[in-house]
Amino acid sequence: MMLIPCPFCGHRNESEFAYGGPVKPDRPDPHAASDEDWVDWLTTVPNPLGPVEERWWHVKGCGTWLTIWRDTRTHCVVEGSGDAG
Amino acid sequence: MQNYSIVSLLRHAINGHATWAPAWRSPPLRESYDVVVIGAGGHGLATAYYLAKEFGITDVAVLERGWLGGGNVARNTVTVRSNYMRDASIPFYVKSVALYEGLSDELNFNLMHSKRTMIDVVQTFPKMRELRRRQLTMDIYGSTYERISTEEVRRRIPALTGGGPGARLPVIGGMVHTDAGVNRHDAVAWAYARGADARGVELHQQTPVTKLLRGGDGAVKGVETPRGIVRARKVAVAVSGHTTTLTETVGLRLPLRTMNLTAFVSEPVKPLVDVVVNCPDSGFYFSQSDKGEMVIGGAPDMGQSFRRDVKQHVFEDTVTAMLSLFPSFKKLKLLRQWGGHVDITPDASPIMDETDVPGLFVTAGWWGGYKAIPAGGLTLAHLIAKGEPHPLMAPFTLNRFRHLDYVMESGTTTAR
Amino acid sequence: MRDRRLASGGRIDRSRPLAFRFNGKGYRGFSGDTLASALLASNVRLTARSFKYHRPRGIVGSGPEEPATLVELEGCHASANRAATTVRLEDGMAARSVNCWPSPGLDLGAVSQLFAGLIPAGFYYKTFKWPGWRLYEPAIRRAAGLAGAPDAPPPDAPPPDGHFEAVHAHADVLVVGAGPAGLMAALVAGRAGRRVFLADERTEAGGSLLDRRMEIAGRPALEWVAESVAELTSMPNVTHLQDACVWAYREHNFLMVNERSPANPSMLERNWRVRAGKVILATGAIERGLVFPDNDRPGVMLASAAQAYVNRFAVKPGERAVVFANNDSAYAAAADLLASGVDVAAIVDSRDPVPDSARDLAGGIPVKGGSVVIGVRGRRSVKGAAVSKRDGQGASTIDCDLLLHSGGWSPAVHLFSQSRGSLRYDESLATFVPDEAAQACVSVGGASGELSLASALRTGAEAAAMITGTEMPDLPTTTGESYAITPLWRVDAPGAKGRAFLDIQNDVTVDDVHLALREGYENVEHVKRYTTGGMGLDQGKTGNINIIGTIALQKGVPLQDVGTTTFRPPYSPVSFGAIGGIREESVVLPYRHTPVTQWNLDRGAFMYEAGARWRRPGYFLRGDETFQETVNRECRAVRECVGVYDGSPLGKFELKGRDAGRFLDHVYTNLMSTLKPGQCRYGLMLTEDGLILDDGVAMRLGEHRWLVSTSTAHADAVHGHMEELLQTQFPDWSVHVTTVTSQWNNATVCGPRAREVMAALGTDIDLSPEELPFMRFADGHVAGLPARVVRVSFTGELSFEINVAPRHMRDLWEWIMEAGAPSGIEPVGSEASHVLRVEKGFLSLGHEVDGTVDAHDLGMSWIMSKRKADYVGKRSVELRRRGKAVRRELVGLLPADPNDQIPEGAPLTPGGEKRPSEGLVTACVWSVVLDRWVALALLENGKSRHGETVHVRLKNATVAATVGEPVFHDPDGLRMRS
Amino acid sequence: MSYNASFERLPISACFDLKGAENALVEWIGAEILPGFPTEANRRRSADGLSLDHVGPRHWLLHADIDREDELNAALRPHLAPAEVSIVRISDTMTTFRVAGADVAHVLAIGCPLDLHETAFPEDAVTFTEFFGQKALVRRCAGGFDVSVEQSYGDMMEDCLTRALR
Repeated sequence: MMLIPCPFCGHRNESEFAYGGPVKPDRPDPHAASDEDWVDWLTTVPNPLGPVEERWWHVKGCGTWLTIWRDTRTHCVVEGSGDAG
Repeated sequence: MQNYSIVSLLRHAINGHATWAPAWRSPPLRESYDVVVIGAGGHGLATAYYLAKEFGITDVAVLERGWLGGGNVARNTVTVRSNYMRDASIPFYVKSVALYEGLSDELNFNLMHSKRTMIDVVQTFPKMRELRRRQLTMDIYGSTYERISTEEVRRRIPALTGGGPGARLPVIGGMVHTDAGVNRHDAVAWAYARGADARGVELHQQTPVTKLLRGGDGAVKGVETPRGIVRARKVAVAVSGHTTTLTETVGLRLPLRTMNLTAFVSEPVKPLVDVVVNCPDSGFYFSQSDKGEMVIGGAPDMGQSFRRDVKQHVFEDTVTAMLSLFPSFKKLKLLRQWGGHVDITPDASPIMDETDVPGLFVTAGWWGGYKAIPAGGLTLAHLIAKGEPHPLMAPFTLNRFRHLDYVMESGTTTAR
Repeated sequence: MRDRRLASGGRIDRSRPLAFRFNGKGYRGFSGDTLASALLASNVRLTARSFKYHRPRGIVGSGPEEPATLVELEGCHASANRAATTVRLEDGMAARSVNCWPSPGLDLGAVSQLFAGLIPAGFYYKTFKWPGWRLYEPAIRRAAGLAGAPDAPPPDAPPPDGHFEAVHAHADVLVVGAGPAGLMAALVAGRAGRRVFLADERTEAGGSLLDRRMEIAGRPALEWVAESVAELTSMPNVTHLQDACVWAYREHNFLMVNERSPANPSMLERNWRVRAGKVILATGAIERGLVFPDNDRPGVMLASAAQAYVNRFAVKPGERAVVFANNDSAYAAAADLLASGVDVAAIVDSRDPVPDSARDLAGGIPVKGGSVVIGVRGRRSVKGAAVSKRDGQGASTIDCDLLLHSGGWSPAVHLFSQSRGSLRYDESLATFVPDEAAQACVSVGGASGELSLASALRTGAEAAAMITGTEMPDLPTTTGESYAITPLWRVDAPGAKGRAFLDIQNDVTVDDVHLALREGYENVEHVKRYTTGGMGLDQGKTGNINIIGTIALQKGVPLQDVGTTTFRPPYSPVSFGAIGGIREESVVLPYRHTPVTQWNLDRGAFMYEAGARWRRPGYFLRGDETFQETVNRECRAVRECVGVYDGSPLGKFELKGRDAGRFLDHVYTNLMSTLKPGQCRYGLMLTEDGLILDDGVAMRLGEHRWLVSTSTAHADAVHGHMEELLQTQFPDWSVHVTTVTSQWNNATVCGPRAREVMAALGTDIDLSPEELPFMRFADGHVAGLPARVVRVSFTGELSFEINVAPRHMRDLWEWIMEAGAPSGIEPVGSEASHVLRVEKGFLSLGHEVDGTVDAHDLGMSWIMSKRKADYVGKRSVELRRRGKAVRRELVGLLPADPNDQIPEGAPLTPGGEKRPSEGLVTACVWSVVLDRWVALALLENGKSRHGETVHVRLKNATVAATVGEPVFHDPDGLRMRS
Repeated sequence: MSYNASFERLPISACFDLKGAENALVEWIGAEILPGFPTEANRRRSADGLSLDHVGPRHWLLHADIDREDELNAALRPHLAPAEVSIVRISDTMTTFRVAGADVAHVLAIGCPLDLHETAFPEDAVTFTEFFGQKALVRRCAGGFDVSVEQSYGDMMEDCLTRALR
């Protein structure tokens, strides 16, 4: 059970949140993107052995969708992609 | 290969078992092989074995970063079954179950395969409807699934004393899958390793692959390890959660996410349950090992993770669900718990294919891949050897995502 | 029976004798005893049989490290597989040895000793293959599994009275272990005003001080312990628990504490989930045994355990002892035994020379340096120790009834390792010690390899002072003891013959490890798995390091390179009940009620889970009706007169803002922004990969106010979807979302006579089809209650969905029943609703949507707006449809025999043959309008196959059915628009 | 009962959900009606029988006794509020349990993972968190805590609290 930093509430237990998955690039323009790019955006997410940027929804708290960097090896919440926590 | 039998055991007992040969050799690592398989887990070892046995390709090296059999094959709940829902999946798992059943003889290694039946304990009508759908589709492929009454469920699982008529989710019946069984996970890895070794495959432990290598033509040409470069025109990646870590070294992105799946065992007690018990509505399953431990699996943690750890709240959900149906387990004690990395695809079905990098094969997305080891190994070996997919693996190619043709085994159970 | 209790001393209360039974015989002990100490006091030596060979075993340790004597407690203390050393003795307790039958003295399973040579490690992998494992398995299963003898109470016997609790706690500093280091740390942190949580697994504080004769500040150490405990008790900021095992160290400094004897008498156990700012691990060290032949005989005991028995429990574990050691600590134990009247015949020390510091402690006991124990005389009880020089010279046997041994001390690094801290091998201590911490924790005292009392106090104080930023306190003086060790991983002197055990619980010997290595199982994890060493209930607390040493010795590599196996939770076994806490019976899963739930229950409604944790009525059985008759009656009421349905669980969200219409256009496949206030529209939401997320209704309440109504099951998913888009993709859009699911309940009055009911209820809303046509709503009053009436229909009949605040719902419901009585109103459950929607061919996400179909397949192309350039899922649906996959399309099926019911989910195959399916039946109901079974199905290219006969394949039959439109009633929708 | 604590289910009270910019809300509602906006996150301000909880970014809950609901509704005019401001009456959406007694902190900790110690959760604190697994609004009251959960979970919460107090 992690402690997740919510920008409004501060650190809260993971069980108050719903996992929102890794942050993808911005949604491509559906009229401009090729089929391949569209499918790639839909199905392929960053899966790093290290810090990953991801979203959580503070559904049982203030309702904020927040973004954190978390190291997938340690589960430490870190500053950014370069911080191996 | 030294033969294993009661007779050989007797013979070796005479001199205090000092004459047993190693189960596999430790040959020097060569510079080049026909095929390199990365990962000496269940799928990697099975692939190497079938390459040698079925297709005569014996110039094979299996490279393992740690110890062989140390991946998910070492940390699962050993359930083998074929009760899937779709035409795409069922025959694959039927084949896998059949291969498992013959494996102890074939590999001369007792996997302790115990075809002991799985009973699904059903607690909601939508789930019952879904399982009935499975039943009739499975029947097309010769996989067994029979509905039984609540009374029969309780007769066959005497410890199931919860879920009565007044319960939050009362038991409404069950489904019996007589093809299901359990076996000894370590033995599966060791038996395939020994079998592959005997046919000439080389097993190299403590040999991490740090990088895949591509030739000028774009095709794979080998791998890099701290022990040196190993060349091969065909490389198969069978490393479960670390698949993307490896494929990204050649710029290949795959639709996989790595997450953590956990399991736990109770203290050993005398035989109490002789079937695999699956409670899909409550979200847990278990079987009792030959040692007497309850081996219990539950819900996954959806977050990406390369850490083998247990989420307390997820674990508690599984435990309470179990206690609601098996209240006498309250006094039973947790003995050990652990996690393993699994990688999951957008449709939660596996990927077995040659990638866009010619000569580079992957077997991945095995979320619960233990039951698939024999068929996964056999079909991947077929693809590597013949260059065309085995009919059983055809639905699981990477191609399917090009048009978002998902093979959805889950996601069918929303309540009306 | 000989009483081995000392006349004075110890931590037992001689004024409180306790009677107990062990393997059917009566004994007595005292308050303060463990089961183990009471058995030793009663001179019970043979207390167990081993797992595999059924060798006789005795008590080896004094705490949770005990590998040999596991018992099953009976009666009100019922519990399986407990180490006798951790069972607090209680009056009337009844225990028996596990793993032997009928008793450890006469164990019929012991015949397996005769075959011992045949069953080395992993023997089962090599045999039992022919003719099949299933033949052997039942016998193996009966032999394995520790507790739970054949005549054990049935598994359905209820657990004893009482309940469990799991509770959250928060601490600035969690101190694990109340030995000298932990107490010191807790004192310093507590005095600094921090919130301290101190947990210790023993029944009283003091740790190793309880077992030894030490002095602190010139007085007996236990006086310091008592004063420290008293001071901690006086601090409101300190929570101090004994008999509380910290069993898991999880991510983000989240630790689990199993309190085994809470004060509340009705509570069996409690589990604390402690979130700690900092963790101080003062878990002490565990003595390991030495590895020599027959080191498992009853009477062979860890030196520290014997020391604990004389000092803590005032029990002489034997009359004449031999001590075998490779380090100094056993000398203090020998001295304590001597002082308690045990005749210590000799100290056999493998070191040569023996350090003077050790000899000084021996106090006249003969010391045999450079010597080892090469064997044990006596099978069911030690009768003597065979001793020789390490080279085998000078062999002799020393008579004794107690053989104590000490292989050195291993820091209890389990929790540190669970926290993902790394370990390093310390040559001077010959053990693994904590290296790099991975979380905010620090190891102190024995747990960090600081094995003297002075350094335990110092490191405990230092850690707490550093964490709290306070001054180091003055440390009291202590009696000193030195510690030096020269590792001896196994006795290999010539003449040392017989089984030398590494894991006593799982019967793993040196030969087993050698066999594993010989066969290629070289990694420490291979050895563990092949031999099962370290996989018992004690998790190898005393034996694992010896396995590592044995591997290192055999392979000729340093221990650091062998490494340890993974330390997995729990540190000690913990009952599932404690983990579950109060979540049992009715509150295992959450449940939700509407104000009508009790009314439903009062009328005998059959209730079941209906998505999103709502308990809803499936049908209202009346008299001796069959299920089908009930459903038919409810359906006919709706089709012929009127029915009422509680639609309260539907998800409802109020959207407000300038961009609300635009936003709805983005999340629904069809156009919503063109609605006028007072209008509503059925809509479909997709996920971005083009799968169906939900269907529901959007209502425009005002220029910038909307109400989105979702299906019950997907309300949370839709809420998350909308908020995610708004907060991450469109942060600039002005849309506020407020959940109002439980601000609006609704009763849906439906059927041709619905207007009569509405009129009888009385309303100020003009319900005429002209003023309030289909897909319109109006606010006003119904039966005098503020209400919103919506004209939507999920049954295909004229429907009025009356929405009121929940505080009015029960009244409204009863008034509807009253007002509707003359029209023959019936309450309608989910089963009838299902029939009614199938007759109309309306979509049910749980039936027709299975992760592959899209709106076109369902005949709903009209809902996929062509006017909108983009909406969630549009691109993906188009892309998917350009693929080659054959589409399965929704059709209606009429079984050739109108009385043939088709199981929902049944496959359609070509000709009904055993071939891959070409579709499946998604729903099949008895239609009250057609008086026959009708079905919906997804069929390959179904839309172009109307009129064809297809075949449902059942297990032993096929059902022929005619394909048609997926609608069986009022295809033009005239009735619901009436 | 072994804990020194008890609970009761309070009658319904008036509650309005306010969303939008603070100044826009003040402008629409009028500063004189509200008890003033709490400046910090998850804090409450009370005056004249009204209290305003700052429960999320640009999100407040206004509470009062139920007999003031109509009066407040007339003052807030939810259906007329400007586009930027969302005002929704949600009185019925929650049901509140008052838990009090010497052991209240322990009883709350059985259901709630949040640190409710006075150093972490002072007198004027209020927040959405978890209680027996469900979203819940927690705040202090005399001698204990008020815990509000989604109304449909009320029976289940009663069930849980009864068990917790054993």
